[in-house]
Amino acid sequence: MIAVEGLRIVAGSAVPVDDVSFTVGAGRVLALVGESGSGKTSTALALLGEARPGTVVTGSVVVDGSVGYVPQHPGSVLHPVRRVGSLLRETARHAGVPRAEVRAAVRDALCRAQVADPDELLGRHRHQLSGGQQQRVVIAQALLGGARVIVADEPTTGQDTPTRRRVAEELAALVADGVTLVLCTHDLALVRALADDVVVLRRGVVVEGGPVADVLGTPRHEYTRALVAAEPGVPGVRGVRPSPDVSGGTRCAPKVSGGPPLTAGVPVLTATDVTADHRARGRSRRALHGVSLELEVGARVALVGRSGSGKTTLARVLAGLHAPSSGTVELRGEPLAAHLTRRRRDQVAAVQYVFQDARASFDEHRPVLDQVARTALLLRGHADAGERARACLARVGLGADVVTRLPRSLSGGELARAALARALLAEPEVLVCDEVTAGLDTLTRGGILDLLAGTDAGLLVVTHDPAVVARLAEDVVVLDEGRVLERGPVAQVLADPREELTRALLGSPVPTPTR
Amino acid sequence: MRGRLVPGLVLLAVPVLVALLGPLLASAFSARGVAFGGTGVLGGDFVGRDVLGQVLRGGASVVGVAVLATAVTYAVSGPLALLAATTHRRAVDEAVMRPLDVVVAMPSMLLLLLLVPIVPGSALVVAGVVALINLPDVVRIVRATALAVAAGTAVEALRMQGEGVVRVGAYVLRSVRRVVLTDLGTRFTGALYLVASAAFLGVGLSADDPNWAVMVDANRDGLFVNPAATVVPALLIIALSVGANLTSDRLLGGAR
Amino acid sequence: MTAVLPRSRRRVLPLPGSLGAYAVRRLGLGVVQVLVVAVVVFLLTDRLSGDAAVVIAGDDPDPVTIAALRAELGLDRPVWVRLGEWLGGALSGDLGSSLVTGRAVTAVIADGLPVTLLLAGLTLVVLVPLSLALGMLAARREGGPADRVVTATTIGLYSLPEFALGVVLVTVFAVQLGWLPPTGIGVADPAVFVLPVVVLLARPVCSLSRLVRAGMVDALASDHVAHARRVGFSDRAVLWRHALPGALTPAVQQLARTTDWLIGGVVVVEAVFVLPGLGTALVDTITARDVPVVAGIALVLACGTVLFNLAADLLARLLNPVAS
Amino acid sequence: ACSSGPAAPAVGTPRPGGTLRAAFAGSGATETLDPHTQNLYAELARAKMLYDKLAEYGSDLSVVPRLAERFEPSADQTRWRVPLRAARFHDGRPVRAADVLASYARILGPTPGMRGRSGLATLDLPNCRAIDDRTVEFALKAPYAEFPNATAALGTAIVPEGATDFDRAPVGSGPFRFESFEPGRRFRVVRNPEYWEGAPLLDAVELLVSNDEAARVNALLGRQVEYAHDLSPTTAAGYADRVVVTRLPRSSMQSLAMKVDRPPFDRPEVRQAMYAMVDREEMVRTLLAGSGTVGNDLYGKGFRYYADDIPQRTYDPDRARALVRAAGLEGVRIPLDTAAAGSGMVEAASVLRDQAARVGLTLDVVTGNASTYYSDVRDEGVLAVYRSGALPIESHISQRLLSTSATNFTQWRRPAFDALYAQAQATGDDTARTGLYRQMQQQLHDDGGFLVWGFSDFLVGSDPRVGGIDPTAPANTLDWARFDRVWLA
Ligand SMILES: Nc1ncnc2c1ncn2[C@@H]1O[C@H](COP(=O)(O)OP(=O)(O)OP(=O)(O)O)[C@@H](O)[C@H]1O
Ligand SMILES: Nc1ncnc2c1ncn2[C@@H]1O[C@H](COP(=O)(O)OP(=O)(O)OP(=O)(O)O)[C@@H](O)[C@H]1O
Ligand SMILES: [Mg+2]
Ligand SMILES: [Mg+2]
Ligand code: NI
Repeated sequence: MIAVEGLRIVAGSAVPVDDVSFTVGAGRVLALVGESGSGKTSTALALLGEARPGTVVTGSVVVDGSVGYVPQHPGSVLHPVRRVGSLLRETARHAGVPRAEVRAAVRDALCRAQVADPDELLGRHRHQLSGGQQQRVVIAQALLGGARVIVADEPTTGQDTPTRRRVAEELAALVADGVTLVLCTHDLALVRALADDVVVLRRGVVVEGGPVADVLGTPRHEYTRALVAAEPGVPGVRGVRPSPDVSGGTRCAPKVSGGPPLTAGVPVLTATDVTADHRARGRSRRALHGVSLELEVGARVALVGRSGSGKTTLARVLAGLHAPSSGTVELRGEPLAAHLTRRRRDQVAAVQYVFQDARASFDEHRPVLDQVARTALLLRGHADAGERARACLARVGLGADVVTRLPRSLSGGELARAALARALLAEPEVLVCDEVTAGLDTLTRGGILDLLAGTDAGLLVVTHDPAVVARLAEDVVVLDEGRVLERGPVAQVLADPREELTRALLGSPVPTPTR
Repeated sequence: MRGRLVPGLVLLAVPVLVALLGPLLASAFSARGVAFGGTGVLGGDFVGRDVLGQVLRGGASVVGVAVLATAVTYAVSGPLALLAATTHRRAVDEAVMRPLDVVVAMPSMLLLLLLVPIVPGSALVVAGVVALINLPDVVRIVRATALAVAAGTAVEALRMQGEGVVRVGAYVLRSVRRVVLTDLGTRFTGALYLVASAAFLGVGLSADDPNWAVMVDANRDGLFVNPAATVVPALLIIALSVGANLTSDRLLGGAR
Repeated sequence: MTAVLPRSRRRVLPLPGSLGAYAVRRLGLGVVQVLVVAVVVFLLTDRLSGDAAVVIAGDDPDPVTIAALRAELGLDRPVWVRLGEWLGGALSGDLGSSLVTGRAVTAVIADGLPVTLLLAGLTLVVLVPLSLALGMLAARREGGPADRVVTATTIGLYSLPEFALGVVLVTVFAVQLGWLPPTGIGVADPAVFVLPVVVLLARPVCSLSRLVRAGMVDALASDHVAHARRVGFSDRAVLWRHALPGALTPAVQQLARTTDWLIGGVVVVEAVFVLPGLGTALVDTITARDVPVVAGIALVLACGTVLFNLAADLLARLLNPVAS
Repeated sequence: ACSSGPAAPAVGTPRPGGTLRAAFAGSGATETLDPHTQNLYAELARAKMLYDKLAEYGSDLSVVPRLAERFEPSADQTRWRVPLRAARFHDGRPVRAADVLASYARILGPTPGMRGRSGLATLDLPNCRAIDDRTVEFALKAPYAEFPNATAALGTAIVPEGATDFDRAPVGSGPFRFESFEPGRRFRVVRNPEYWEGAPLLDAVELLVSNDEAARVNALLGRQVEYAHDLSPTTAAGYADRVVVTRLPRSSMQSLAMKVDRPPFDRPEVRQAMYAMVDREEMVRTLLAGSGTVGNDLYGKGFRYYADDIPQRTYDPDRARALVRAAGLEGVRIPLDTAAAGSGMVEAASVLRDQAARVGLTLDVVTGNASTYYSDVRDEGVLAVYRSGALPIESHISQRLLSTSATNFTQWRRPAFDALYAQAQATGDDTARTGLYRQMQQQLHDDGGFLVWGFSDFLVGSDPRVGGIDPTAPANTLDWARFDRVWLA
């Protein structure tokens, strides 16, 4: 059982969490919801008895029993040197699993965390896992740990729809076993499916709380109503907050002047027959098998696929971060060097990539604004780079008070948006976004999608979120085990998916209620 | 935090002040007496010179050689290591590392014994050889430590922004600063050590030169007749290196 | 017509980038390294002032005698001729013989090697656990009393060169207390090695433990260690199994240099404690300008260094999977 | 000067038995047992145990016949008849005239590195002959009144005819028999009961090698050895209460070698300035810590023929300063070569530089390479720190001061001086010869290139149980390192 009373977190002059109180009974599920930066992660950390550096926590937090934690950014908590298997086995042994059963227990936990090929993954290092795989390994670790209380921060962000559903089922099974669960999420469908109670946070303050059915069913507070209304699948309703202005003001990515005329139907970026390999344990594994892709001027293409299907790999090949084993990438008919450092500056600017792990993509020692502004200066030579950066960051919803801080004091969603702004400032012709909206609440996500829709850049959006596909993309490419499974206009694919997998991936985003 | 800085700083300040101001005062202490005898406060050294005078004169060269050698080592090897760690061209990495492998395989004592006598008695040559000896070690340590950072997402993001070698290098360096600074501290100590060892092996600075490290060697025969002649310079050297290392530790500790 | 290799043939070599391939490549390189070292040493020793003939003549440097000696020893021939001859011999396993005594270089090496190996081996056996322990002790509480004591002691010991430390230890433990033999003169007592090993340790323990500490402090502040704590692993487990593996890279690089420090230390320690090993032989033969012996010893030392470096590099790759 | 300190030997009367362990400095792996190529004190001590020479130097460097019964010159000093003592080699063969001639032939033969060659060079070998098994007759190329000196010189040991294996199975006629040898480490010999001068007292002697002086002392203190050769005055002072220190007087000459054929030392007044500038008392006090005496710019104080009636030079800074000024040497930098080729050489340079500075002379100390130092300064440079072990005055002159000398460190080449030397060697009469040596020394004292500021003692440390160490014999002489006379109480 968990009891939080008057929790207040002070960070200098800011108060990320103010007077938060709630209780969670044993074996019950509490969901913390709220927009990006509302204080979910801060509260979750307080439950673990931790504080971000530079913050002071007051109030009382009582938690019965050991706490398992699934952090929002799973990449950094996995050991950089030890293999996944060794880590999980140690966790199992620590949880008291008898020696002889450790292997089986680890396998079982990975299966429950929806890892398809546990044996393959056990021998990998953390950097050899895809984003979703890292997350599932961390979940498996939490499952193995045998804690009676689990705090899960966005446990399903990086997962494809079927996986997300099954992870939710596993969590439900845990709760059925009497585990207490605190869930920080922006995924209201997950909340409905899993949670007993919900606490709605806004700017660190509880705006509303109570049983799920009451709060989400008949939201009393305007903010909650907006959150619910912005939920995908419920078209027509926008957030109460004015969504970022797409038409006027400083545009992050104005038309590239002086370039060739931008006419639709002209391919900007072409990838031909790209194969790519990863090395693990001295052996080579093929991640992409001859993928071809053509992106036209201003086109908006969604790239979907199961976790681990090679989406990030493809995106990185296009961006010049991973050298393909064969195949070519061309920009307006001109071949691009396999590696970024050998591309010309204008080519780098033309093809920009937003990293899947936003936190890892920032230099932890410099303020976010300074880092973001460098793009405008270096790639576009704007003398007023600072101003432009400020404006662009404001358009993704990040105020000056936030962006002048160091990355570690920004929330996950805030950093994701800053990373997007950083890429937009390059005024790219092609923008490759790797799960930029994965960590965002419904409200913020709406704004960001509008912003993306308004740019002139060709977009290749890697996503697990059918709503994003529906809302943003014109075409969709489905990747499976490194091969293109299906492609076509969104409407057509959505209406009549040829493959079972496509149906599963782009099907109902809402997990079937399990309890 | 402030208070914790004090012991290190005091340890550091004593030898540094003696080294800097000593030469100005030294002329007052140049009487010559019997070997390891004499009338000075600290007695005489192995040729009967006033130990106090020698101590006052002998700091500048020790500190100078050690600082110079360490500075040269890092000025050359830091950029090389960062280049090797951050480059995406294997050829560049190899071009940096393989020649160094030859120096690495060369026993450093042998380098000292063979290279220093080329210009006997020159502090600059000693500093140069000490730097050369340390060079491959530093490159290897910094490169190895930096590799993990250089392969990270943050560096990719910097490249994606069009950042060049300098900024990428600066970021990587900053991420590995603790290891680098720690290594720098021990290299500095190591430079002191090598100067003294060279004296012991009969190469490098002449036993006659005022230099704390050399004094330790030259006067050790008189350890029982006039302990001050060996112990005082040895203590100053210890204070210098312990002080430097404690201070750098503390500064790093405060920075996080 | 193009012949197609049978499938199996293509797989004979380990994949580029695999540990095995790396080791093979490095070994090949090692042979080159060792030869280059031998050549450089040969040339450098040769260009030191004077030559074996002058040294043999000593304080009676009669030019006629010296000239005769030179002719007899073949020193009147150009250096590259002698180098070529020596290299040719070395490649076929014959390291030549001493200019001064005519003894086979291999015999000189065989005389000195056991003592040196024993010293180095004993030191290594103590070194690694000791520096790990000290480094971790210091890192547990950065800036705490243990940290400061460990730092001050290791640095202090390292600031004292081996000969000074040796003098102090001998005076206290051998001459005053009489617990241990002061020198290795004419004795075969294993106790002779105690003090030399202690002296030899001072330097590497300092650099190693400091680097272990630096790596550990960073690792202990990292997310994955924080997470290991959350999982509830014991302090020991967190320290040894979670913080340490990621913290070792710089220390392993430094460990790779141990052979080198040991050679340096051994030269001095052997002199102070009168242990007739390779270090002493090296100094003596350099003094005597006995070029073939110096080059031969350098060859042996370089082999040791190269092998040890290789081992450390392999370990480093295991510890740094991202980079490999 | 003999033993000092409270640890006086309590050794009683000579007593046979026991093994003496002695620590010497050596040269490690490059050491050899060949008695004809030796250089180091350790090697000399080893040779002395295994071999005999025809003669040795006494404590005043006069010749003491050994295997030779006596030396009988012809009137013109060109033929020397030498009857041999009845002695046997360790393998039982007698020492014969043929062995002597074979040994000298080997020394004068083509093998390089023979130490005795320069002394024996006057031998007219083809005309030397064995009169009978026990008598040799030497023929010389020129008159050489001091020929016996050559038979006592370094590297003139008598080995059996045909001997080749010196390192593994050396056979001599000396007081000890070979047992084992590891270069740079250990050398062991056992008593030769049939030694012609009577069997040694000790059962065995082990000679151990350590180049580090501190280690030798420590070994002595730690009872790892009973005899430690060549200690520094400082150590001797520091441990006076725990070990017995024997001072072997005047074992080495401490000097400066000025090259008289080149500026600035080609001008006699500059040499005069140098003579006056050096404060010899201070040098002896600070550098030798009292273990030595001042010199009078002449070699061989206390040795036979030494001209001790020439007045002692004194310290006169004013005169020196005036001379320096007059010579216009103020502000001129003169390089002073030195190297750690012998103990105290670097230190001497340091003190001399300071003393020179007091009279306005600037000496730049250049520390060179120890192992090649003497060859480096033989013909190069102008001023060098120079140190020499004990030799007869005649040898010093013939090797270093004649126009024909191969190692003329001062470039002193004076026909008049050469003539005096030749005359002395042709003179059979001792008094007349003494007079000639007096004249030569007067010339050297007046404006020679050697500035001999002192003579240092050699210090030997020993365990209080060791008896029989002769305190009057300079290093290199007969009674130095004479282990056949030593006993363990
Ligand atoms: N050290 C700090 N100084 C100032 N503000 C801070 C600091 N640390 C965190 N914050 C702010 O506190 C707020 C709450 O952060 P938190 O990570 O809890 O948000 P979150 O609800 O988890 O958001 P997300 O959904 O984006 O992950 C953010 O706006 C963040 O910028
Ligand atoms: N460095 C690497 N070494 C070995 N295997 C790797 C490496 N990086 C990725 N992989 C593997 O390659 C496959 C494709 O990975 P990729 O990151 O492209 O997946 P993804 O489609 O982006 O997945 P997610 O949706 O989980 O991010 C995965 O199976 C992954 O485990
Ligand atoms: Mg969060
Ligand atoms: Mg991915
Ligand atoms: Ni790359």
